[in-house]
Amino acid sequence: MKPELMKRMVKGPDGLEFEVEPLRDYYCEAPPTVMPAAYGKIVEDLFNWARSESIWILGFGTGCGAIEMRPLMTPRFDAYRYGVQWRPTPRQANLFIISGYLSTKTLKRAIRAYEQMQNPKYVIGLGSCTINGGMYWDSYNTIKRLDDYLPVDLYIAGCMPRPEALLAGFMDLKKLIRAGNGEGANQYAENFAWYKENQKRVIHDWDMPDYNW
Amino acid sequence: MMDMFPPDRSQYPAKKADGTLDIDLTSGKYLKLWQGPNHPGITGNMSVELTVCGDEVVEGKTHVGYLHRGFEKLMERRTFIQVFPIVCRVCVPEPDFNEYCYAACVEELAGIEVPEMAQWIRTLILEMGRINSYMMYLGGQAGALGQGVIGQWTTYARDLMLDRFEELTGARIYHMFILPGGVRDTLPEGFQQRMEETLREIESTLKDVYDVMFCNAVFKARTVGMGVIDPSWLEPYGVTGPNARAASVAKDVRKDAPYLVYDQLDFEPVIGHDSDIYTRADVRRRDIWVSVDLIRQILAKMPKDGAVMAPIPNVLHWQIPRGETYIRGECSRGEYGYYLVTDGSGYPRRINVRGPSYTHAMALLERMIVGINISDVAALMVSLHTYPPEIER
Amino acid sequence: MDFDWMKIPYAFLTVFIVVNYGFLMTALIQKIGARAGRRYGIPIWQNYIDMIKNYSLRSSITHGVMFYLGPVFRLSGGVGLLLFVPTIYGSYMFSNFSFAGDLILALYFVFFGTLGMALGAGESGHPHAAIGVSRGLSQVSMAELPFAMAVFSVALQYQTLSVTDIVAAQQGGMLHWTLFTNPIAVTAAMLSFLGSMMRPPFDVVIAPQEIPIGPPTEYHSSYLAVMQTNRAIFPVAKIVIYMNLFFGGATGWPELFLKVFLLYLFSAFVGVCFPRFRVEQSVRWFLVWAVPLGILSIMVV
Amino acid sequence: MAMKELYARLKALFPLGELTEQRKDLAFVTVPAEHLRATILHLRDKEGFTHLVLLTAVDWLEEGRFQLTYLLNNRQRACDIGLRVMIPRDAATMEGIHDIWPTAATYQRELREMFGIDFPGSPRIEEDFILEGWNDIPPYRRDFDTLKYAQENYSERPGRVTHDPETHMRLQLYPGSKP
Repeated sequence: MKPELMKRMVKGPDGLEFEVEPLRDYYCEAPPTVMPAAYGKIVEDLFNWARSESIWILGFGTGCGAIEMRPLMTPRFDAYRYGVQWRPTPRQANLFIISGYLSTKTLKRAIRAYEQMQNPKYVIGLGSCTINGGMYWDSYNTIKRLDDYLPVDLYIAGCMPRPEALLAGFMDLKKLIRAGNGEGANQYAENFAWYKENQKRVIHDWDMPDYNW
Repeated sequence: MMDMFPPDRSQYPAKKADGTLDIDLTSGKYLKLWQGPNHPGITGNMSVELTVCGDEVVEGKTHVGYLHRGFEKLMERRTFIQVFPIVCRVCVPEPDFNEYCYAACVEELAGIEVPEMAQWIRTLILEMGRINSYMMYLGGQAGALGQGVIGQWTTYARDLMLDRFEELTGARIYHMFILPGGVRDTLPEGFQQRMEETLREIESTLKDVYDVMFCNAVFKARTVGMGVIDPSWLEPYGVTGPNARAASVAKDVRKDAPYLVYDQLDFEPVIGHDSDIYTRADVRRRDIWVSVDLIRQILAKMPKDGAVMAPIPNVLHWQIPRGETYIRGECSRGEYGYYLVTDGSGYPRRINVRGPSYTHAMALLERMIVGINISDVAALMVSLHTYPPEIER
Repeated sequence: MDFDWMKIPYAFLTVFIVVNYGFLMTALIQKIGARAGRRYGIPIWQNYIDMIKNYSLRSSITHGVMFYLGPVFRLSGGVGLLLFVPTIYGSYMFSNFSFAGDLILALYFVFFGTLGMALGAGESGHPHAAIGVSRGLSQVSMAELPFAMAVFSVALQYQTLSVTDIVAAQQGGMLHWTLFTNPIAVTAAMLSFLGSMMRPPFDVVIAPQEIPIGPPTEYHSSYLAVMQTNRAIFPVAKIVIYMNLFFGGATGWPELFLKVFLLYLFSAFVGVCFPRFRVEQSVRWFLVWAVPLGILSIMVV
Repeated sequence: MAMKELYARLKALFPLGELTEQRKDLAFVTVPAEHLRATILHLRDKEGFTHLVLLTAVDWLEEGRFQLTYLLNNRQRACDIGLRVMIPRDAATMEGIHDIWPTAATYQRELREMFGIDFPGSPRIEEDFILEGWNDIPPYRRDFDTLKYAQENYSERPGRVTHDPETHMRLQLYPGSKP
């Protein structure tokens, strides 16, 4: 655990000492709750349509798949036409693309980024290595199946998938959301204990709160 | 020797002469800021732990390992031909150098003579990959300073080059084309003129980039005189490639120790003199012109036909006698090398990948980042042209 | 004088028209910027969808009272700016609550949103937000200086503090515009206009590659939607002021739309092809170029 | 032969092992651990081998030794020399050269983490470099089985089949053939 995360006494600018325990003080670790759908079917359908038409990706390239993200956003395959945009901060993002294998070190960061996104949120597993390990099936540092640790809505197979495959994946994700099946966040909240157990089995030095908003 | 370069905070945590901490985080004077891994201004999936005082960075630690897959371990578990598909995964934007270096290592230890045609095609592929990597760099360098349009143009040009890769090798990113003994296939019909069209497109893109980016007053204001690599750091920090060439040292493996067919090609390494961000970017821009010219030369000089694959033993029982060797090549970021040790069995005993980013992004970056403005961290990182996957493999 | 209650629904009508126009116009500007990058760009109605999406997000977390109030301040800044200047000259419906001294009020409202944003983002406690706020305040205050000077010189020129009178004085042919009667002030004001539009080279406040993405880092779902609405209103309102002061106002909605679009396009064109200044560089730039022009304009008048 | 002359000059100064000439511009020579520092300084200052190409280790499990390879490059003469240093495998420790090449500290951190070779006094040697919260023997050692570790720690998705390459290829090429 890093020293700045230890419980310590801090001397304020006004001279009086107070105790700081970063893991408790800096985060709110209230566990996630299942958020019910909106008021009526019609309203929810409208909302789902809006969600499906404006997908904001979290700009976090976790693996080699990130290399095909750039052509996706540039003249050849212009994903902006479909309402897909980058957001640099997880607070404003709806879609988390796990672009390739996840080493355990990155898995920790990915979990935190995912938990800071707002409900409803979606996860796309990109590449064979997120499905069953792919090329790295016998590696000691990468996870083998992503859906043990995060609720995955969609997988895009291939090593690595072409931008056309990504666009097709976005289209399928839109169908999912419009049908009202993009409930990954609620699924995460329901099976919270199970996900946490899986995550902690892999991440050996767990130096963050169980859930950080 | 360490105190030759003050201020140097590589002795973490830095201590004053009286033993107290040089940077006292509890004093409230400093702020710890993590740039990355989830950060648009970082090159790939790595992170820099900045300690800032006001707007000035007083300490930077590079943290890598987010992309570690244990390649060097996985290679030890695979036969020599099974290694070949995974080596290219080591470095994503320019995978061909892994294939070439590994293939050359195996050929040298196994005593395989590569046909000449294969040599030429290998050189062609390496130069194409170099252009791709530089194109991504130009876009990243401009994007790090908020000039997004350059990234759009260069990525488009890169897409065209990826099309040539696709018709040559069948894949966009991971080509798996250069395998021990030669290359998989010869050039397809009409490849020359299609490549010529692509090169023309790239040249026009480069002209636009020069006008909009390199002649831009604001770009100059941000980059000229910023992030200078002192020439006395080159050897201690193992700086190679364009970073060294921008410091007026003509370090280019293609010239120093010609490999493949570079001794039959006619080119001059590009030299810059100011060694700041602007010069590094300019050296790489002019290096693209050199690569374009090299590709034209290769297509003109290469033999019309010939074997592209030397006979190799049955790959299922392929055993290589005990030995060790090191093969290096000049990739777009510097010296790229493979160190292969065999022990007479059917599996490599040890493979070590020497990526240029290994020295640039760790020791050199931590050294250079001290004392610069926090706005320039992203520009500085990009200007070193580092790719995390080859640091941690 | 007794207050004319009928102005209130008319004012709401103005806000409604301006919001829709703002959404469409920003989307159009984005498309034009995308064309510079050889892209097709977003659909023209994308902003509406984004806003519905953000309002429809289920969860939203807060960091305190000021965190709520930040976007509200920003929005009220935009709306207030719009409501206290005559949007359409000579029209009873759309001259809103303009009164004798509204120029001063407008100057205040231009800055109001930024201050509220700074308070709110500061409470979010994100270091990037804090850095962005410090950068933003220093840069915006620097950019406002030449604008204030230009406004003073215009006020001196026309000997009034009422926007309506200033517009009235500019009627009758292009050559009566301040653009031609007091070009130095207009130049200074347009330079500061560049600085306050949060586009390159002056977008270091929200620079995504350095401090993603500055003050709004922590803002999400409904907060973000409120700020998006303001992002549609505020530029239009600000441009309306510029238009009234320097470009002869507008006598009808089509003229207003055209002028606002052209003025916005001006900043967009500059923004597309420039990297961004560091904050001290931009401050220095304003000090060297814009402020002397502002002073000069006051001297001349 | 340049390498032979160089080897002769070095041999006069230090007790070196035999020379393995891989190519005409690449040779490997074994150096006793206690003479490594002097050899490197001599090569760098007198012979112009100023560029540290790489520093890595090879695990000779059967012989119970680690081989440290210091590869130095001389750009003017365009030749490389690799210094092999054999150190015992148990309680492996070695003197750092981070004061000769600051960038060597990074290599030493990696070796410490991946092979468990200690370099006392090397900066940040204690910190995690690549792995995080590693709780097993250093992964690059030969006796660490990555497949076993992966199967124990990470849940496999059912359905992955592995063929013995020989039989698989034979059945592909000659269906129904007997071994």
